[in-house]
Amino acid sequence: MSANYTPAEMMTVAAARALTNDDVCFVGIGAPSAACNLARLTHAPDIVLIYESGTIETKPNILPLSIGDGELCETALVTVSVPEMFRYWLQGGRITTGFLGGAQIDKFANLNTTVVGPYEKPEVRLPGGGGAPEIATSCGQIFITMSHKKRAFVEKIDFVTSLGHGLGGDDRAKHGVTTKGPTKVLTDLCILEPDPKSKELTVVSLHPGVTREQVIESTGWPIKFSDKLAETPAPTAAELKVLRDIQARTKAAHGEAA
Amino acid sequence: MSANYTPAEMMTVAAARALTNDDVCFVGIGAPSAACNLARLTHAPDIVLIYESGTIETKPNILPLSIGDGELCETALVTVSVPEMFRYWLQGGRITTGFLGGAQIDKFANLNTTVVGPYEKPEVRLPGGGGAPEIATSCGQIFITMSHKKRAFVEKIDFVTSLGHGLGGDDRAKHGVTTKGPTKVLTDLCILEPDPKSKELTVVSLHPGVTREQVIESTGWPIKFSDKLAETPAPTAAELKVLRDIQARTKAAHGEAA
Amino acid sequence: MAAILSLAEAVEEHLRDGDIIAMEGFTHLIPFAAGHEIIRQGRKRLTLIRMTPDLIYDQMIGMGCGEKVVFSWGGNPGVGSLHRFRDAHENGWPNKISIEEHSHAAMANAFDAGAAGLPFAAFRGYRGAELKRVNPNIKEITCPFTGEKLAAVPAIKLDVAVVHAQKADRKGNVLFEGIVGVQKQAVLAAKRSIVTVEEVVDTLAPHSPNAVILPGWTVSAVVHVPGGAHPSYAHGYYKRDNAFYKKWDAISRDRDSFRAWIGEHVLRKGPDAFAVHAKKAA
Amino acid sequence: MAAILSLAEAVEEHLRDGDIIAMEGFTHLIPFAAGHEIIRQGRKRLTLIRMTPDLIYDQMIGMGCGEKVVFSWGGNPGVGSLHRFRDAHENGWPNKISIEEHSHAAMANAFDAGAAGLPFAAFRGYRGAELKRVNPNIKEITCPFTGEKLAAVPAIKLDVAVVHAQKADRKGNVLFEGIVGVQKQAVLAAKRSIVTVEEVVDTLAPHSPNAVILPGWTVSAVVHVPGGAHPSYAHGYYKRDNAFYKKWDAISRDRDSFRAWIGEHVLRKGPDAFAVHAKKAA
Repeated sequence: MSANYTPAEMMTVAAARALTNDDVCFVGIGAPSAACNLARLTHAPDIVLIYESGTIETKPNILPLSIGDGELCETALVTVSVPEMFRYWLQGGRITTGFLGGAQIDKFANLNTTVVGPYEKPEVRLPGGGGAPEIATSCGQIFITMSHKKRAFVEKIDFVTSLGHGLGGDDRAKHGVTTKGPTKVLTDLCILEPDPKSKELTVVSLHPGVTREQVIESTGWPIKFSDKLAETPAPTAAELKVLRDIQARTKAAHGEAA
Repeated sequence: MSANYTPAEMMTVAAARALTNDDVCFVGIGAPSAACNLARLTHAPDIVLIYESGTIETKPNILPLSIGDGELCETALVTVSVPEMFRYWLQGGRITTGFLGGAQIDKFANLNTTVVGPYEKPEVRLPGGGGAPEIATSCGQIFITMSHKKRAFVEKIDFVTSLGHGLGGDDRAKHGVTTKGPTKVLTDLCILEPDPKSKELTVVSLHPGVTREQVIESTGWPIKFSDKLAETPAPTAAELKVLRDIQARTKAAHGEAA
Repeated sequence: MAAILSLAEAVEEHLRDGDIIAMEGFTHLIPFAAGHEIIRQGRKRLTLIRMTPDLIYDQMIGMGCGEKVVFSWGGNPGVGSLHRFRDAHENGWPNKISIEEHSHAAMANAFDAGAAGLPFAAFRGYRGAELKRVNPNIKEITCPFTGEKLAAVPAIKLDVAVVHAQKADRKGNVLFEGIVGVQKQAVLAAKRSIVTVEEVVDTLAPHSPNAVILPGWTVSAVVHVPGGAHPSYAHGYYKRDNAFYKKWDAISRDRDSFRAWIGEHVLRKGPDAFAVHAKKAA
Repeated sequence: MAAILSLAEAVEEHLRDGDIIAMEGFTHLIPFAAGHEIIRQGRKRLTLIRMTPDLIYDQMIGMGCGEKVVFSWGGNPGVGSLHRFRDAHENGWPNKISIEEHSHAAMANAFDAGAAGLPFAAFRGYRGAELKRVNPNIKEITCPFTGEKLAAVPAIKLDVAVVHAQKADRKGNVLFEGIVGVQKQAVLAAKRSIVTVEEVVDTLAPHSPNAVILPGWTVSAVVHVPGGAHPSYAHGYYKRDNAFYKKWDAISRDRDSFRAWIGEHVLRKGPDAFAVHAKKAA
């Protein structure tokens, strides 16, 4: 079918819907930023957005290209130093939901943003963990947004940048971590959630027009589907308008200094 | 002789003279505060005064009654949180000279501001250490100002609130402390300095009109005098005027809210 | 989001007998009005944490609210002793209180560690100091890189933090200015928090992007109590009542005169009694 | 008191081959003009510490200034890779560089510990993270009170900190505003420091009593370089040049186009070239 929206838009909308008005979010750049601000501009006006640059309760009118864009500070309630952000706010346990993504994810939602190939002699050197290792363990829960591709959804990731459910089951807790970890993975094809016991990622909802075969084809391990597999409601016109408006404002703004 | 100044004024003036224009001082309430501001208003205009309440480069026009008087913040370059003050500024090793005093001092300039009598069942419960334990070890050097009385200058103090030269000699260094510790004790009778080797406090200068006998009589241990015992120059008219002016302003101000 | 309550409601709802509390403010912004309300509501067996117990804890201890005091400097600044604190500690009147004594550096680090969600704080402290001998909560930790030995104290973890600030907006966002002490750390180290303020305003703006602000969602209750920090002071509002600090020495020296003062100025009064001290500075 | 110098003088006097340096600024206030001066003066074998190496270190590494990079996120924000950083690390061009990789939390804590004069920082981090396996500077420490195991990293101790700020007064007191990152910590963790500023003013006032200010006596040199943070930005002065960050991807992908760009915009230019970017925001 030919939808009036892109798979990336569907992913962003699905992530936005998963957020509530009571959430305090640690937001990353890209899809998470779009999703969090879409939520803020639609059903969750009081959601608290925090960026690792130190900006607390920021309400950007355009999406930041970098984690420290001026827009984030200018629209924040307050801006604290980066040590305070990581010590008092993230480690302090004040964040309900953190967003992560990566170049590789495995069936237990462990993420790799460090290297493809061996660490000492990488095939591809990625930017690295940034805030991810502690976001992954300090936030109440983690949402992961990624484009659903076989080379990203792999049986074994080359480097564990940030802990998901480890080896599955209660392995996460064995690392001394008491937070929930990844509770949702939102892709451009579907929504996955960890199985309550095994913690293996399971497809719980397919986006409109997406087939099981597509998901199987795009996943590097034998992917499981929920018995009560749902279809993700398509983005509403209102959701698309708000998302496209902020993206248009962003495009215009980021060109300006050229 | 009947001087035109009090012994307390002589002590404050002597302490002020010991400070230089390059000093960064951690200032306590009372005589230290008077001495530091007298220095600032006379020969050391650029001296940096820091109070543990977090006020940096403060230039009070009246002497604070408390360590956190508004005057200190209003006249400071900047005011930081108390954790930052103790972590970045005191522990960070940025203070050249710290001031201390106490209810009891021994011949190695260890101080007691905690209890007279046993800690568990005190005869007199004193306020306690406050900043002293870390001021004593973190500042480049320590100046001590105290009224010279036999019950204060004792053979053995009841409680070591803050480390001076410990048991003498190189005992201070044995505690893992690399700073100089007490280099001057300024009293209302004389100026004492630790012997270079034994670190025992030795009278190096008698205030005008003060006799050795008075000092011996006012000290709870057999006090030693330097071979080159000097006489402290009397306060100048200029020094007394500046000191009395700030004290008069202080008196007026502290009555005001009555 | 913080609820905007009356002082009586805030203390009733958030502060219970036996709680571990800190009522902070380093000389500046000491929440006296809240202390009086706690006395009126007769809270008991509190663990009272403050770097400088000051008159606020002297009053609460004298009225039997406390069971333990954790502190680093226990005097009446520039005046002398805290007589009620000493009477309770030395003579058990009106009840015996235990003490846990630290240095300022230790407590400042312990508040910082509490706000940071850490179990302890490490710092270069207590070297050659005898408090190590009498306080079992002072331990040693070794740097895994240099081998240097540092002092360690437990992080301060609170049931309730009570502080006073200049302003809050209607969402309960709170602005502190001037000598900010450890108030922000205390609130962030607490399960619940009560913030009394001089003013409730529509917006905290304009302010520096780096101002000392606590978001409303980190605060349990905001209470409008103009003058609520008297006899301490509120930068930009009113000065410290140094004369009262001096007067307190005589009032508190004697049990009867203390009780009489509390009866007249606390038990038979309410938070409104503080309003007289709230005159905005020019 | 800080000396007010030219950029060439400041770098000549304070920054030497083989120094351990941090040029900080978290997206905001990145001291690019100082980086260009270091390239012009041909400094070598530097240990380059930055949470996000960003274009500033990509340029310096590509010109052979670096020997080691300590970092936590090594990309071109919102764009992609740092090609010069990768070329040096993966192919040894123009010289081999070693890396020490951390998380943001680890580096933020290490800067904080450096400013506090501590030998290490303890934090709840790296749990289940593989960097522990490849970075020997990540160790474990046990809380002496709870037994909880925490991560420990060495404090960051610098020969030189280089940062950019909005304003300094003639005594060299420096004001930072907006996203302040770890700049204050970097300067306080360094033996020497160079601060480039948008403006040198008679007084920093009026400002909040709690503004982010470094006293002149904590700074070695202040240099007036309007626009000196471009293509990053200066809050209140000019915006981030996002378009240049995108253009850098193509410029830096190829060794020759990189060299050509450096020749034209760095080697044959001076600090004044940045002035064009300094237009005060309305």
